Amino acid sequence: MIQLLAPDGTRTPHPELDAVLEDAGLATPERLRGYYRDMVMIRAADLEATSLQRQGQLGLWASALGQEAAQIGAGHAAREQDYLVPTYREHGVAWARGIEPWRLLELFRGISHGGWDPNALRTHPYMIVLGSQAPHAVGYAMGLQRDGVVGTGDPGTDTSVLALFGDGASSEGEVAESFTFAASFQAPVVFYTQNNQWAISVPTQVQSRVPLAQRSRGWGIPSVRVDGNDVLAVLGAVRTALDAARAGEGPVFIEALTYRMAAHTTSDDASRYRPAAEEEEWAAKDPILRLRLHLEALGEIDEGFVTRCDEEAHDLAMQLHHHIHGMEDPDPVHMFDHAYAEPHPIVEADRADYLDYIAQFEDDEQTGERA
Amino acid sequence: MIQLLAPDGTRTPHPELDAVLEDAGLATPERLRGYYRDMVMIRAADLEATSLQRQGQLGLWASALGQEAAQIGAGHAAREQDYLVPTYREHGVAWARGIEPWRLLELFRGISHGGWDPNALRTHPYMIVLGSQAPHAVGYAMGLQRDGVVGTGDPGTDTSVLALFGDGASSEGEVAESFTFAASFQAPVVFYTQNNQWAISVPTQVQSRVPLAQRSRGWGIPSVRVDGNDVLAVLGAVRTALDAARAGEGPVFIEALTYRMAAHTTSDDASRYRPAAEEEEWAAKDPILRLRLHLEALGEIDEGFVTRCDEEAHDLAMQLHHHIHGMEDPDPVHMFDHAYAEPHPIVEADRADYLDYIAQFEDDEQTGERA
Amino acid sequence: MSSTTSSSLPIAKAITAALRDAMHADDKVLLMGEDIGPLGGVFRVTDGLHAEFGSQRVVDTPLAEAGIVGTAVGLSLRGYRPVVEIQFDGFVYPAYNQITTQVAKMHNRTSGLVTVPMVIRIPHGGGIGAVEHHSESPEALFAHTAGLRILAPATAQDAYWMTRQAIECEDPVIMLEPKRRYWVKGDVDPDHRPELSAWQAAVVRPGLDATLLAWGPSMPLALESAEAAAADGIDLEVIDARSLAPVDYPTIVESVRRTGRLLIVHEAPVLGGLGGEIAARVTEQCFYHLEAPVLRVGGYHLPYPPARMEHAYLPDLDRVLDGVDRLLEH
Amino acid sequence: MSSTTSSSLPIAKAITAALRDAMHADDKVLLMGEDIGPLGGVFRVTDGLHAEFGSQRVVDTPLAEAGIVGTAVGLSLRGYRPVVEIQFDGFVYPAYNQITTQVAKMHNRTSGLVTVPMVIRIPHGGGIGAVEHHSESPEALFAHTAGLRILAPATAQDAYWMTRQAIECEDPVIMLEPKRRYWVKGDVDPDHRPELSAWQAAVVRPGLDATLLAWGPSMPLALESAEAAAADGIDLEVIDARSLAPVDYPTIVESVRRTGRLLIVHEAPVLGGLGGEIAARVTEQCFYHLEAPVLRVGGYHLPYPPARMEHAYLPDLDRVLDGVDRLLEH
Ligand SMILES: Cc1ncc(C[n+]2csc(CCOP(=O)(O)OP(=O)(O)O)c2C)c(N)n1
Ligand SMILES: Cc1ncc(C[n+]2csc(CCOP(=O)(O)OP(=O)(O)O)c2C)c(N)n1
Ligand SMILES: [Mg+2]
Ligand SMILES: [Mg+2]
Repeated sequence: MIQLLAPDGTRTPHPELDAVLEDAGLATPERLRGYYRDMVMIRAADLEATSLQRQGQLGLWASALGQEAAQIGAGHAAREQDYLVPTYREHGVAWARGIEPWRLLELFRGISHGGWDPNALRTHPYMIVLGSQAPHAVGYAMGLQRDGVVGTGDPGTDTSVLALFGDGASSEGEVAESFTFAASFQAPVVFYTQNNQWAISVPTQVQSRVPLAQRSRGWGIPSVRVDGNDVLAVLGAVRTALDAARAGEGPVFIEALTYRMAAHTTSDDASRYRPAAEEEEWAAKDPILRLRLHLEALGEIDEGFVTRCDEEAHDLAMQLHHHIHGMEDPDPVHMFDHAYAEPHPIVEADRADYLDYIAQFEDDEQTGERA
Repeated sequence: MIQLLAPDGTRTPHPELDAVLEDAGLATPERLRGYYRDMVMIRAADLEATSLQRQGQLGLWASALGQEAAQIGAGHAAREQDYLVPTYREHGVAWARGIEPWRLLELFRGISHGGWDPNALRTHPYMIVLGSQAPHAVGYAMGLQRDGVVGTGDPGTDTSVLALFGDGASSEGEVAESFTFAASFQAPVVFYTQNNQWAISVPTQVQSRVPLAQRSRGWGIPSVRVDGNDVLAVLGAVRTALDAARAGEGPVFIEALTYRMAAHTTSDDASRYRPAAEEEEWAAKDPILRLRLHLEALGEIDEGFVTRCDEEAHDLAMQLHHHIHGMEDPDPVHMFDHAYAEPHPIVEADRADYLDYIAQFEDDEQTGERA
Repeated sequence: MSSTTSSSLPIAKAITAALRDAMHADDKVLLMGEDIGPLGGVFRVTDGLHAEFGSQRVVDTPLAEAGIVGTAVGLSLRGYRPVVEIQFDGFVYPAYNQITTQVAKMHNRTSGLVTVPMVIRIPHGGGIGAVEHHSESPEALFAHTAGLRILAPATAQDAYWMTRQAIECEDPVIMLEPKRRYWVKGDVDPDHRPELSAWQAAVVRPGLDATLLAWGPSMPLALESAEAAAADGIDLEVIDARSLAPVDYPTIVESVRRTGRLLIVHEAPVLGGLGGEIAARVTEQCFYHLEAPVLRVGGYHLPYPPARMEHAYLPDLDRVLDGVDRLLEH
Repeated sequence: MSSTTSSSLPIAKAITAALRDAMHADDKVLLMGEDIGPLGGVFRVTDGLHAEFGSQRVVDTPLAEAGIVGTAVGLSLRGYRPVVEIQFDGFVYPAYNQITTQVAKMHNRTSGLVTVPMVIRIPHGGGIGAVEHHSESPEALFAHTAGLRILAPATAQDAYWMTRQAIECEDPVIMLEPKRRYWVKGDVDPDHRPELSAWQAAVVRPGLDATLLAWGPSMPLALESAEAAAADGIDLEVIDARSLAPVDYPTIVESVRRTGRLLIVHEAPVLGGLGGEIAARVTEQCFYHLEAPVLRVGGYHLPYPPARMEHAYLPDLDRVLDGVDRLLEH
């Protein structure tokens, strides 16, 4: 397992990844402070979302607590032109892509099935049918090959795709088929699993008795295992892999070992299936604490910065709170808007029926009767 | 690649497999002659089936020409109590299981969707949706575990499953999911691919850029690659794997390298996609010739035996010919018999409608009019 | 229901009891699915069964629906009676090939030599404020395929007994469980097998003016609508279809011949939904008795909408009564 | 059809021509599937296109249907217009999850920000003496899902133009190609876009006594039946549905209001088939014009039978005329 930062913040040199990080300017003290801030921000947003769910403002929330390094690292490893294909728990990745947290909450609140423009933000919508996004990622990468934006040598041109899925989702046949297509066409795609040890109540061992990273070797796709709570290891490994993909060297698979600190979602009760001791063990490997210890050892962080981050995070949480409390429910008539891109007579007829039906109540309100 | 018999019949020692073959009494001269006879018989049946198709007696035929060693070897490697799960081109396997060739032809003639009793013959029906049989094999193996017939140490009790699929089918997600289940539950199942180089017109390289045998390593499932035109290598490898599975050591994957000498089916035209030179190259590796050369080198075969085999094969072909020419079309009313195991009012109503409808013609025949 | 052994149970717990009793009655019955072990399933339907029967009979599987259903086929060939849980309706499609080409066809393919007695349990329907793919009603996507049976219980007693009968059936059965009503209680009498078989429809409220047909999660709405209509002087007969494949046409036809009118209510989109087939068949069999076309109230031709719009998508009291009005206007 | 550029082509070749012309017109169009490259597909529909356009635009894929459809989604997000070939109807189910939860829903999921313009070509229907899974008619299994469109051409001209229009459409389109008629010739005029859009039904034979609705591979049977009925003095109006999702109800309803009778013919099993939905809708819209219930002639509620029984399963002239008789008896 690749680790650049030990849980106590100690920095282990890693010649290959250190060079990558340095070249890319991804590990300057300023950048490190930025990752710290990012992680603090999304953790606060995440906790606020859980509390919004408890207040009835969200139908559900899938917390990414504990996975901040795995997500912020991966998100920042990508270049702007890359296309990212997340699952439904990728709040840190979304943050790194510049997607405001309230956009994520639209889905969990139940006002839309997806909250942002995938093309503008170069980030696929959150996907809920596990594994189904993996072939999309590969297909997109096949498109990049056809567009001639792979292996040109120009870093502003060469483009790749980051396909994310969980340890549980890795068992879906569609993920395996994605490996097949990616390998066959040497598509510029990096598969990235956050092995957070659990698929709801099922431990990763049920999905694989060997390290999950080994899975892609069956297709000759090289793979690495990184400490997913180590933002530098993630950054280095993902950037290396994406660069290789961009250069036309084909797909890579990365397994990031991390931990889902919260329950699966706000509907879940993790105490039914996992021991508190395990949670404590992983709490000691907290990704945010680790980076802070490292920055402290470097002398690159001070109380003022930490406090400022906490304040900003608090502000973000408040902003989120107000934003969500102020969100109006959409007029249901909009459900008819986008089933099809071109006009569709049945949908139009259904919309007309709906409007007629609604109009009855407006009439009733005037006459005071049921239609 | 494991090879015990070179194309010219030379025997290479292989301490491990030789011991397995010897222990099992699978490589006695008598047995070797038996395999030779089997291969000659099924090749004759196969050629006859092609000619029956040309005569309009079969709708289609999928020839297994060239794959005789891969199939006879695998079929005989299994013990009687094992359950075999074929695809649709497993005529040698079926033969080794004691399934008469005309039972196979029922499907290709179009009088039934499957020709034998899977339970009595411990052989799954031929399966056409590629890969779909693989999870059945794993589930059956999970049943064996629950029945307590795995790892008891009693060779008459311990049971395993042989799951067959082609190089093309190996890309189906359901095959990958089967690996996942088999690995997770350490089910007593051996996955066996006849890599006959082609999936219709698509070469194996499109399914995998690395040796296909490597595929299962992604799950930590051990694998071997054998010369599929070498009946001894196949026998030894499959028997070893099945024995390990029976002993409770979990799944194994075997890739047998062989060649589909004929076109994909009688509907296919292989000249559209593959060079004649390739066909010639593989003709030189013919599995039947190879075993004969080996037997000759051993001095364990004489002209008389060869002639007798050819005569028996000719008789079999004739028998097949007569059997098929004598086959009557089933009364279509039987199509209503087995859609459900328990009574079903819609099927009964449909059957009644059909019979009423048919009865009109019988009446018409009497009265001479259209209903 | 007057038995001394009957007790009041939520629908989810009635199914738990049915699974437990079936597992005690036949040691070939086993359960498979995602999170059905220690967690007891996301709806807790298998709660306690892993502790009671162990990992060999309550199997937490890898996360792969085709694998779950496909291995269940293999287990059934080996003499087991697997009861598979699909976590939500919207996640059944990765197993669609196995269900459509294998589960449904194995018995026919082998000319009856092999049976595939298995049950596929699917919590179905909407109205729970969920995210995408958690609120679907896919019955029509299975009812068209010969070889499958589909049951949709609406009460705790039916949930118990239909589950028992599904497990006993030699054919594969899809159980559509009324997700939104899992915690609604009802009397269950596990000691007395009801006379009405799982494959029959039930007239749950006799009436004269029109027939209202529904099933599963829509049944309470159907009954509520009948009460509301009664207040307006309209006497609706309410039928619970119970079995969706096969549908019990004799019971429905008998009712419609009497009332001359039929309204079908289901959550699935009307277009291509099961209501269309029922309407077509009933019209064929009741043509001269019908005073109005068979009408349907159901989902629009849209993907199931986000939670905060679902109230407008799902049939509700007003939409059903509107349908009744339109039916009676004829 | 009188154009000087029109020529007589088999349906398969008309589709080849449409694919070629579409690929010349728009370099974002590409083809994907099993064996569609050097072999030209098992039905030779892509014959010559690999040689003409190369491996980047005519892609022989690995053997995995979900992968094919799923990567096509990704390509379409990148601005391509993939035309996917599924080798036979019975092999579309491994891709069912992608089609139902992804292809159909991506546009809606993203509130219209993303389009998924792709075509899924499926040779469909029976009557070719094939083995299991090669003769199915799965239209109802897709028509229920909002977000999809389905076209079913019956003639070479329609095959050409409907393929062109499917490729141009911003929505995903499933093309059901009449497998059994691939080698039947007809005039194709690739230079003059017909006035009738792909989404409209066509009255292909006017008549007075009853309407006969069919599509795709059943069209020749429908026309033949009308001729035979004419010999018995029965004047049938024949409609080719052409688009199965959406169905062009105005054209059908207009006809049925005139004739008062409708017979629907399709190869899929009647139970749960598309005919049920059409019957229900037409009955709703034509109730007071109908002199008989809408009747359907189609497959029985069975898995498609072995080849030597299929003649008894498939609708044929006698079964259609029997249906017409029953319709007129009312
Ligand atoms: C095809 C499919 N099956 C089942 C589910 C239900 N489900 C949602 S999340 C989940 C567990 C996913 O685990 P993993 O992939 O490890 O991701 P994590 O939740 O740990 O981030 C399950 C079973 C689903 N969304 N899609
Ligand atoms: C799911 C599925 N997709 C497509 C097909 C059509 N098909 C039949 S055989 C075949 C090629 C199979 O190749 P392989 O698995 O290597 O077996 P082989 O024919 O070489 O024995 C294809 C594509 C099918 N039967 N099932
Ligand atoms: Mg996980
Ligand atoms: Mg092959």
